[in-house]
Amino acid sequence: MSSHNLDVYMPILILIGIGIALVFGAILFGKLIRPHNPSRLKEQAYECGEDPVGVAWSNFNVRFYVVSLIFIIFDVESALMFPVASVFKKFNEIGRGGIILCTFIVFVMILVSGVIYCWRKGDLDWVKSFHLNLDESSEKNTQEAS
Amino acid sequence: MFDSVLFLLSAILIVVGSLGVLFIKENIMHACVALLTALFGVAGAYAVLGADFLAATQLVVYVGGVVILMLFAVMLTGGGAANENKFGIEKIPAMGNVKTYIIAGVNVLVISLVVIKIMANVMQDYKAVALPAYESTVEKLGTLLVTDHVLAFEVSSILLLGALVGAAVIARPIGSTK
Amino acid sequence: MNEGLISFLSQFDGHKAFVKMISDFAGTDATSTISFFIYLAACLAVVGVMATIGGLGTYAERKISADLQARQGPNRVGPFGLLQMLADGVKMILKEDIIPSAADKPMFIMAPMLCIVGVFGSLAVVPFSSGFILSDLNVGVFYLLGISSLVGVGIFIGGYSSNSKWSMLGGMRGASQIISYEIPVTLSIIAIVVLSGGMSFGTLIGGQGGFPHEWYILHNPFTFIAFFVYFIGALAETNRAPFDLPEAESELVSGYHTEYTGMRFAFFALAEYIEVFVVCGVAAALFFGGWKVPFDLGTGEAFSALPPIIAKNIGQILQLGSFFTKTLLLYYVVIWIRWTLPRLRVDQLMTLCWKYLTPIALFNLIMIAVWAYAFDGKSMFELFTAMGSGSTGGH
Amino acid sequence: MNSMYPFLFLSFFMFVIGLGVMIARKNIIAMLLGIELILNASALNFVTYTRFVNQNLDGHIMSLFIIIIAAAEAAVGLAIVIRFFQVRESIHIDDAAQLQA
Repeated sequence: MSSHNLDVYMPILILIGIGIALVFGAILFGKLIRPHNPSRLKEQAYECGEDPVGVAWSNFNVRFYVVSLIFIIFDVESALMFPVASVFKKFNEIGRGGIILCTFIVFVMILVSGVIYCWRKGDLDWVKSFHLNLDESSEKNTQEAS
Repeated sequence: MFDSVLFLLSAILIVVGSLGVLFIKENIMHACVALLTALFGVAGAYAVLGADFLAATQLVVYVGGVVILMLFAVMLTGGGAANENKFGIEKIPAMGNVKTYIIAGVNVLVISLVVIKIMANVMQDYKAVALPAYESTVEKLGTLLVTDHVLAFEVSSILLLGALVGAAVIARPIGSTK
Repeated sequence: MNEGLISFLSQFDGHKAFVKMISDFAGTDATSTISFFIYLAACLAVVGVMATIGGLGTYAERKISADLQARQGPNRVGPFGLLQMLADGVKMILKEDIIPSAADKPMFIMAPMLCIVGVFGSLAVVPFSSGFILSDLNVGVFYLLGISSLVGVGIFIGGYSSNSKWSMLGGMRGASQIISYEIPVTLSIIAIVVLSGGMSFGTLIGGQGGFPHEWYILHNPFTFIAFFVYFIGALAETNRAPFDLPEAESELVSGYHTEYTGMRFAFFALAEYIEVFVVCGVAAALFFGGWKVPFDLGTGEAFSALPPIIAKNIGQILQLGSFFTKTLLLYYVVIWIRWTLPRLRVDQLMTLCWKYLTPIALFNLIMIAVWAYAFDGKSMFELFTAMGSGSTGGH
Repeated sequence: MNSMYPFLFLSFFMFVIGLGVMIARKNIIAMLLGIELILNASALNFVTYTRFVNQNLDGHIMSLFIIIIAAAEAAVGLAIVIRFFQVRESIHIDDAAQLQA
């Protein structure tokens, strides 16, 4: 009977298979009935009617990376918090909830201190230059002078 | 029977994805997607091994987190266009050439022989035991995390704090730290 | 270890007899094979229903927006314009399929597929009723979070592969928005997991009751806040207005699917509408009691006069009705919000996520854990009734 | 699956490929991809031995922490790569002969 329990993963595979088949099937089916007359202008990237200049794969601002960095730390912490959260009730019923609560709060607080650091340092500000102008204008002036 | 099917599918994903990471040379973005494939396969292998929580963790952390982080990092470093050595000293393209692949092949061969030898020695003493039935690992993992491994649980939080602060300091835009 | 469709079906003698018959006929144990075909039929049914709901979503979107703006909306194709979605589908499939010559072709083809796979994969754990849930994984919610993050990868790759500046900006914004708002959503879900003591949807819904005061949203004041955090985060994760920055028409043309035409674009849209349904369904399951029906009508025990198989199925239908009512009401609210609120700016979006929702969600999480510890997981109403009976007992 | 050898072979394969990627590639991000493969191979090994050898869940805990460490490593490593790119405008490992920002 041990193999039967894996059957619960069947719907996932079937649904993923259906998804892939649907995408390819619809596009292949559409190939039979839709027009196909490409031209150079059609295949150009849309840039409001102008000829596109250069490639779009240029450098982006680092703030995107900082956001995703904080995200991944939270994501990993959530992977640790989920099993602890799901045994919280069980431990609470046998009277050991306090210990888990303390563990949990310490864990979250360490995480929060990191977020507070990033907040204070302005990593969570999307428009940082604006704040720099307001708060540290004197410092910025010296930078420009140097 | 279904466990064999699931294992075969995940094995195919792992093999194809790993080979993709090794051999896709044109574009680092494609290599990232190949890594995504391999990691998906690893999640499937965890499911076959009865580690349901780890399979879900693999999906959450890698598919949603690490791969997106890598895609972002590729975009932030020129979208895979920066394949050339800037200084051109050695003239080795960033994605490798025949010479580096030959060196890698020789190294891998030597190391894999050593690993196989060690594994064969260990496996001599292995006796098959009855396999446990598939059951939920979440409660057991949670219990272990707050009883036996509670120190590791808390210390990992500090590790992540360090990673967060360190990476934020390193990646901060240059203008704001000068 | 896991409940689901098959374990529901195997309560009935007919299923057992059928399995035994096929097994005897084939000479081997055919349970897995039969399960496969049952799952296949169920998955096709779910996908069909979901595609219809996705199509009706576009129709409802237009009708409701027309109502809100005192217009007519689609009214030519079929009764009340109901067949508009079929007309749209025919239009989409007849459109020319253009792949930009500068695009990254394999990635361009793969991006809509990733979105569709992510959304369809998350359908496997959506709890339609106590019997009709495709597979009640014991890591249900967590799995859903993981598989639906494929949508973010799909959006990013769609933006990247088009090699157009609009698409690239839309894709970067979309991916960073989706991952940012996943944090408050995850934290709210963890808070509910603390209360229910399990990650499977069976456990999560099992801890609630049929009446509003037994739902987790009214369990205590912090879950009430957690629902709004979850709902705002879910809106942003599905790129719905007021968080539709990745496809903001007025600044980014059409965002990450600027270069997509015909069916490929249709798959992005379909994925978005089904994902809205999924997050609404999860909200209904986590906070509004899911498929629970008042007076325990859903178990079918109230109809004990009827044969048990019919009574059970009536109960299932009532549960389906309950789930779909709650979910579609939330769906309506989502559309309503879209046509009511103006779009946010990027920096406002990030400020809302990181400086408001995430701290609130963290605070909520800790306070819900403290509540569960201090009051042994009792809800506000249980405490009130206990207080009432305690005071009357004291007198 | 009743045998542990397919899993061990898979993880061995991933480890070897990851090693090959790390040696053959000169792009720092590609090398980080190789490190991810190696870490996943080791985590898969832990889970395999948990199921087939001793059946207590310490191996799962170990794999969980490997996943966490891999995520932290990716975050810090990619941050270094981005910083390096800002300074040198290159992500070639040979340009990183002296890592002074």
